[in-house]
Amino acid sequence: MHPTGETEAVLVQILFYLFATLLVAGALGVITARNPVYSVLFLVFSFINSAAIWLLVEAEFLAIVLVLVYVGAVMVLFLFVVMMLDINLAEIRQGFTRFAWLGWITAAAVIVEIVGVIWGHGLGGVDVGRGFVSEPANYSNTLELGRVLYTRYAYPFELAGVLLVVAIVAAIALTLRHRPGMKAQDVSRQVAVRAKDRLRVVKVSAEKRS
Amino acid sequence: MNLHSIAAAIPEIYLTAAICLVLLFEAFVGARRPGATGTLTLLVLVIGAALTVVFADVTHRVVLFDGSYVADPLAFVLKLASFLSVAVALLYSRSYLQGRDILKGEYYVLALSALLGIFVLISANSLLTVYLGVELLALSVYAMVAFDRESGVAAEAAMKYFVLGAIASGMLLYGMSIIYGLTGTLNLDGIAVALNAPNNLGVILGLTFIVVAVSFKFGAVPFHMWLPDAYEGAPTCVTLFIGTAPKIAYFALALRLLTHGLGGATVDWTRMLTPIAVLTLVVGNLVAIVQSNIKRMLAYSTISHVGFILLGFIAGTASGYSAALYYTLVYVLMTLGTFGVVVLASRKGFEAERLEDYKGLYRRDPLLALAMAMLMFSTAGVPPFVGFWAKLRIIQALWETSHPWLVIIAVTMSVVGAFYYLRVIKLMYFDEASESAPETARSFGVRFALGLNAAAVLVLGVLPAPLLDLCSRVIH
Amino acid sequence: MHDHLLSLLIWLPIAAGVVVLLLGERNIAAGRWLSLAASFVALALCVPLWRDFNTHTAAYQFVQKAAWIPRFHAYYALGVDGISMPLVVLTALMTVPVLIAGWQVISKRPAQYYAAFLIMEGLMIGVFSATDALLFYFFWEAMLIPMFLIIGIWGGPRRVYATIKFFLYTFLGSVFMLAALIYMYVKAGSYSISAFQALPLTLTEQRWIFAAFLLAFAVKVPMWPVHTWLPDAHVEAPTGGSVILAAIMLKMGGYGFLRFSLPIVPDACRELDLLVITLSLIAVIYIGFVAIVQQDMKKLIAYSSIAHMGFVTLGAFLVYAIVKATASTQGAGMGMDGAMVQMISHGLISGALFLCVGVLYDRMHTRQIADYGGVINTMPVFAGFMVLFALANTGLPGTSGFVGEFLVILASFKASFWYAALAALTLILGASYTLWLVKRVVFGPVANDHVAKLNDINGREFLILGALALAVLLLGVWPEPLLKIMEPSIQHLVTQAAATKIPV
Amino acid sequence: MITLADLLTLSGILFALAVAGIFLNRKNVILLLMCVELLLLAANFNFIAFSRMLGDLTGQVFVFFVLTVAAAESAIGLAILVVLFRERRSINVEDLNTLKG
Amino acid sequence: MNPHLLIAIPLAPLIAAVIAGLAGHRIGRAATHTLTIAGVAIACGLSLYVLKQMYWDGVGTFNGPVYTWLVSDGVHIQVGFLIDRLSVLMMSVVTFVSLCVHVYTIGYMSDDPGYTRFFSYISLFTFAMLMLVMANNFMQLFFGWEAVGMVSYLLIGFWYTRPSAIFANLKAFIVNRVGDFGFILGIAALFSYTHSLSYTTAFAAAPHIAQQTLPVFGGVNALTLACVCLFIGAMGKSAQVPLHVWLPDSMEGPTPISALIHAATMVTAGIFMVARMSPLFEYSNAALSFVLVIGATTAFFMGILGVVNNDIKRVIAYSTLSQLGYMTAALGASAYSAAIFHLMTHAFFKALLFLAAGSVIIGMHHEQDMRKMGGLGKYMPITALTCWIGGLALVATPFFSGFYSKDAIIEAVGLSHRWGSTYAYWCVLFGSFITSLYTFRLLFMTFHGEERFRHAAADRSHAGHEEHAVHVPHESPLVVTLPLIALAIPSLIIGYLTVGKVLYGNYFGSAIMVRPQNDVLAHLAADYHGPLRLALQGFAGWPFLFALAGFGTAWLFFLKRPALADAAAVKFAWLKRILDQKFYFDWFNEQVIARLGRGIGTGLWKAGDQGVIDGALVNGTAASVGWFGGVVRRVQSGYLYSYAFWIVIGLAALLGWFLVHA
Repeated sequence: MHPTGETEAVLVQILFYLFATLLVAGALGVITARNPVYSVLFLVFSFINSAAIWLLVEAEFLAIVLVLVYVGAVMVLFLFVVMMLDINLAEIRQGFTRFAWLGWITAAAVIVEIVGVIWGHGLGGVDVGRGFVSEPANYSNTLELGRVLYTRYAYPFELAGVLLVVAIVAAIALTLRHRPGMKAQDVSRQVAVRAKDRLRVVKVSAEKRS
Repeated sequence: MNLHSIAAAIPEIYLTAAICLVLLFEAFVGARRPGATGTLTLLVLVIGAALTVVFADVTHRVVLFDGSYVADPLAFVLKLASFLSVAVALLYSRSYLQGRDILKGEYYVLALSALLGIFVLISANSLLTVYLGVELLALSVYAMVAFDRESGVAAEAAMKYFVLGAIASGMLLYGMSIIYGLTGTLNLDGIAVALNAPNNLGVILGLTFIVVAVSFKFGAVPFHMWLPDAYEGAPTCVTLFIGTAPKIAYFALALRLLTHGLGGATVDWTRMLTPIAVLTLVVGNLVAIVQSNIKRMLAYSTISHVGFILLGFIAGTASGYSAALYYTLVYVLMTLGTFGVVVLASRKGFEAERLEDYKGLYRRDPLLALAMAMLMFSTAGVPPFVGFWAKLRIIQALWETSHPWLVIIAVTMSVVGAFYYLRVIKLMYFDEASESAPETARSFGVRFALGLNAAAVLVLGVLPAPLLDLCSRVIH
Repeated sequence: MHDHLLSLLIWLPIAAGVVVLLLGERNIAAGRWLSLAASFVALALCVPLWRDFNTHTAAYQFVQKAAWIPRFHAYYALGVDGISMPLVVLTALMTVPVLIAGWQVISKRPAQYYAAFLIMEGLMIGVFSATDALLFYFFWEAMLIPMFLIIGIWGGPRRVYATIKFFLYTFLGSVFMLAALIYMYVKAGSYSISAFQALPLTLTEQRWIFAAFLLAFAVKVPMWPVHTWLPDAHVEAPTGGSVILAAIMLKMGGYGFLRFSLPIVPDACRELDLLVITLSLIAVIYIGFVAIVQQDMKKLIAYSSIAHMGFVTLGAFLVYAIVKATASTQGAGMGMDGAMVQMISHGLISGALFLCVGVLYDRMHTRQIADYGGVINTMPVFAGFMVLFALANTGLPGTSGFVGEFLVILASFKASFWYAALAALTLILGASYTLWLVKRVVFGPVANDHVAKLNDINGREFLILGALALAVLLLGVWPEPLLKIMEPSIQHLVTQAAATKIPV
Repeated sequence: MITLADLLTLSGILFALAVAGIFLNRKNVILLLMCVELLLLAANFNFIAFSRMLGDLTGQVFVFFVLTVAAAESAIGLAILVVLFRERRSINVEDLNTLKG
Repeated sequence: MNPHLLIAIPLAPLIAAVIAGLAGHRIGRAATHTLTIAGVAIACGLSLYVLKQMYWDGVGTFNGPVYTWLVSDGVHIQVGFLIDRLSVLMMSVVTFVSLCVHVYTIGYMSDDPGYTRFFSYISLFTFAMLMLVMANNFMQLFFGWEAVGMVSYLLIGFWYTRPSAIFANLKAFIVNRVGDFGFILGIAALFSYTHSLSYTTAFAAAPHIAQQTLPVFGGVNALTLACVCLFIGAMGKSAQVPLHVWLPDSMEGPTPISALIHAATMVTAGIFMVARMSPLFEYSNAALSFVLVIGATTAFFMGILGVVNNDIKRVIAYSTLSQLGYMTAALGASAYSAAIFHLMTHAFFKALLFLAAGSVIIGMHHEQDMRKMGGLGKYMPITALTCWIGGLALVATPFFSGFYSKDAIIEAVGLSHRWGSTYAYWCVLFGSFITSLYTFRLLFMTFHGEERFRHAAADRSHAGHEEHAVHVPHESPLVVTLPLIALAIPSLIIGYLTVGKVLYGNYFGSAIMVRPQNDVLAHLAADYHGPLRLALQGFAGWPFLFALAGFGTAWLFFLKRPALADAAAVKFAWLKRILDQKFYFDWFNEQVIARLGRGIGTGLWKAGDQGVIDGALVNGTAASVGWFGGVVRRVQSGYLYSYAFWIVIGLAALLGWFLVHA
């Protein structure tokens, strides 16, 4: 998508505001929904809108990854857990206490502070009003990322690998349970078994004669 | 890129390999021989330390992996200290794990991955590696806190730690993104060059998020609230773990990120840290007084020590940073001992967690009590123990940079702090033992290690010059 | 030998203490004798110290200097002058009776008891002989630990409250001093006390440092109103603890004033001398009155200690008032001499009095005055000692208690009639509380069956009380040998205190 | 035309909403985990915005890693949640208060 | 003069005292008293030898150091002796009386378990008194001053099981300390101007000091202040009003002590001191007026109390007070020689009276109440006779020793023109009536009239002690009567023999300094024509007439018609109550001063130390720290959202603050 003229620029802008509004609405939905399942779905919605915005600013690879990884995997995991945990929905009521207004004020204050710096002071001297310059037509975001990921960022990449291993190990260590009496096949034990484990040679002493 | 060129990164590479090795060992041997993995891990750590000494003892700054990794004398010292600290922590933990049927290989894998996270932080030279290090360490530690699956409080502690930690990560990221936007680079050297504008609003915006995240990791008030809960809820051996080596990593985090990368904004972040440090000192000490659980008390004590470490950073000079480094190392040494005692004093079915459980410990186990008394005096900052020099160095750094009020607050709070350390000694030495308290752990090796630990606190206190010297040397 | 004499004095008792500790409670017999031997050796080491001391110079003697923390210019630097040497000797001297006094009495963890006192002896000598401020502080604080344990383990019923109060009080005082010392190090680039003394400081700086020092030393002395730890600590401490506390530890406050406050921040002292003098006089009078009504023997003696230490601080700070009143430093040295002699003398007398109370306590297990009466009937020899020390405590001429008070009163009159008049009230108050105590405890008919069953002191007790009595009398009859040692250092101190250090 | 300020503002709002979601929610722990995801999303927006504006790919690389980490984090978070639920039979935030003081 | 010989004088009793004290119970009683008596005898002999040397051989004044006590700030404080005619006279008196008392003690204390201790004490006292007298500097003077007080303390409380005795000794010490408070201030005042403690320097500087003004009480003359302060010391030691209260109570001590310390020697230390300091006092008329008024007041009012008391020793004690008042008044009138002369004569006759009283007490089996005596003269003739001699000397009967000294004092006070001298004159004059009254009352009630001890015995037997028959008093043994006789002789004749020399013959020379305008004795000396004529004149003098009146009154009330005394007591009940209460001095001290002291102490302790400092400040701080910790602790509520909230609050606050302030 190459905004070549004013119209396209305006169109992009309209689309951006649309997705942005939907994104904020989705985020609000996440934190206000009474049912956790709704929350997850609102979150999915937010992610999709985000992906759309990322597409608008030409971060295509990440937009796709966001949808694939998040919506496809992580959110499913969330849903799975929500369902699995068999939560009594009657109990899960969205409760804002009487100090909620304080929370909203604080959140608003943070927004005002951040936005104030951005709009009021141009982030301390950055030209924040500048639009994005489009990449040339033959530019491949994915290719460029691929180029650096395994060269310049080999070290972080390896670390990310370890991180995932840790996540796996941790998740298994925390949740895997050997229920006593559960009948299941343990392949590693079958493979690792040795004759001496199974066969016991009993040496019977000869009967003594008195 | 040959072996020679990446020799400085041998510790990390080795550790990654070791994680795989331990994981495999656990899968094939561990199930049959509980404890073997632990022994292997200790061996791994010893070999790792040896390799570090051989390869990573660089005399000058070495930057690798396209600028995202740095090895310097400071990193060498910190890594060696981390090795040592993790090894000692695991040594102390063993009987504890055994007694609670959680002596599983995964524990050691997680410990090693946490150590790797620590190393990554120590050697981080880019915002990206900083972030990955933080996460690697944090994720491992979350899992360790929840490791005792039979314990509800542990799960609660892990949950709280996790959620709050994630918020902090988010803030760290947010701050990093703004710094990145302002400088156009993730490399800390690059940032240091590009960012040299104090009082820039954009920098302050990003910086605040980063300062909050760093403060959170340290456990500084008001971002400390995860810490007491995590310390109390976690199995004691995990508390021992998270109370020690990670502090080295967080020190490195602050040093690399704030003093190096954001060195141009030193004026800003020192001013931000000042109220945080003061609050930390005050709240940590005051709340520790009213605790009845020793782990929680020590958690608040940790918070108060964090206040001191932050004071070193507030000084904003090399002397201050080296003071903070010294304080951190000393703190780790002392905490290893104190939580070591807590671990050893516990038995299955008798978690020596309440302060009353230490009544008359002297009668039951003089060695343990003596070690604890020495450690408590040291933690309180009384000579001839090493904790005294740590406080002295901080105060010195504050004077060098003319912070009289901080000095006054610091010394006043160290007096308040002395009270609850003394209370532990009082319980052990002056009170009579309760009938129900069982025997303490009597494993010779562990006790020997604990003895060494306590002795180190004394020896380094009487002859503080080498360590002080080292800490000053590795920080320019 | 002389280069290492002070080191020996410090480390020999500590080493012996550690050995006793290692020998453990099972080998307590050996431990006891070893402790005693060590304390006697330390005392014997004081002989060359005294004999070979050059009484014509104010410089440090028996100096030893070794690198300690080269990066921070802190040295293991030892040395004594006329101010510290007598205190070193006093320390070595008072440890011996303390150890003997605990001989059969301490049955709970005796090895640790002996070890604690030996270690403390070494640390205390370290305090007096350190010429490096950091080393001084190192010993100064480290000493709290054994004392904390002594009171806490072997103390009376409220020992925990007392010992924690003691520790925190003194700790609070000293940390501010530490802050001040470090500040001066940052300015001077050295921890040497001499360097501090030579360091120019503005008046504002001096005021702050003065305040820090005041807090540290005032707590230790102790001065009103930071004295309330002392009665509690004394009452609860075992006899030996009380003796060391009164005889040596209080002196560290006085020593600190002489070694640190006056020469390092003379201008602040000049400005704020009235504060110290007022507090000293309050100590003499207020505490004197409070002592009168005490019901507990140890508390009474503890309060009396505070009152007597008031003379030390008074004498030390008279110099400015004297200069103001007479435009000359003549007489200032006498005040400081008086302060020093008072410290030594109070060390002997209060130590002896606490030993006396200990003798009674060992037999009756009560310190309440009301539980006694007519002790002289059953313990005539003891009563003789008790009356002697009590009279010495009232500052009777011929005993050491007189010398210091006399000199201080003489000097204080030069400063102001009122100082002298208020200080001299101690003659009345001191006699009142001390002799009323004697009247109620020692004299009178046998008060009860317990008193009737008392046995007079044994040879061990006779030995220590006799030795102290001898010292008290000797010092009272002929204090010149002591004064001779101090004189050059005191004169030097007067010069330092009267000078100004404000940079022009 | 989308400006840098637009994106940054959006991320700021997201950030604040995520944080607010964490401390306004009083009932459900899962919701906290979701808010954390929102939080990371906000940061990612910043990275992408700056990356694009600076013409520097590094920011996008960072986002790539953040996504990886976020996935791992979710896994561990959910694992802890499962442990918690097994022990407490509840994931109510209000019930997570045995540790305090 | 040989300094070694001088050193031996105080040292001999000291060594004896130390040996007796430390080893007395081992070497035995006989050895102890032999030793101590030998020690005092050596001191006495040597003193007399020195007296002879100085008086007859014309050896000059000795003033030299023995050893340097200390050197502080360039000030050499030395122990040293100043031996002149004043000190040698005192030394002789002290050692002689002491010797008598030593001997007397053998008998008096023969059945006391503290026999050796007692000898040790009195020898020690002799040493201390000699140090005081022989001192050539203020430090040593103060040493002796306090040391005699200390021995006095020990001796009053000698019978330590008696509550009254240990009360009395505490009281004595503390009241003396009040005096010493002034004394040491006086010393310090002098020191601050001379920077020396030696007498010579101080005396030389007196005219100079008299020019100085001290900025206290709105500016006072420095010398006046110093002298008044010194005299306050003397008031304590010599029991002048209002610091006299300890002396009557000190009679709780054994009688030899009353004689030695509380009559003859220690209590006169104040008199001696002022006389010794005459070069100072002479330059301050104000101080001398103060001395004069105090002395005269004591002389008259304390004598009155002797009239109503029934304890034989206390009557003598009040008499001592009164006589000390006379001496003090003499000092105040600049008649130092008269004071010292009276001191000497008084030492003999008062010691005699005390020892005689002691003899009576022995004879009465330790009964001291005169109402239970009477008619003892025929059982104890030697005692009665010697006691009469002492009594007559006391009332200044012409030819007796007391006459020469006391008459001179009254005359001198009369001649003085100092402020307060008129009042003083009337006091001392009426004092002679009072003296006579109580003296003869004592003599009559004790030795004459009805034998009341028989009633007392009867009362006892009624109370169930049938086995106690009437104790018929008996004469005391030789060791008791011998000293009586030995003292009676000087009481009788010493005045006659020495008045010419000591009082009017410029015996003291430079030892006592009187400025010409103050020299009242010079006027008297002009009229002096030998002792005989003086005595004869005395019969016509007012003092004698007053004394005669006193005799008559005593005869009437206490011998002839004792009922009259009782009637008077009823009629003047208010007066009697005041007198019984001893002018309420004791009441005031015990009920007001002591109570106030304890009240202040309790108040400061409970309210100040325990309430404010410990309670509010120390424990209050600790408690508030703990309280604050408890409050802060509650912020850690355990709820995740609150934790998160705090993080965000922290973030928002930091951001807000630094964005605004950047």
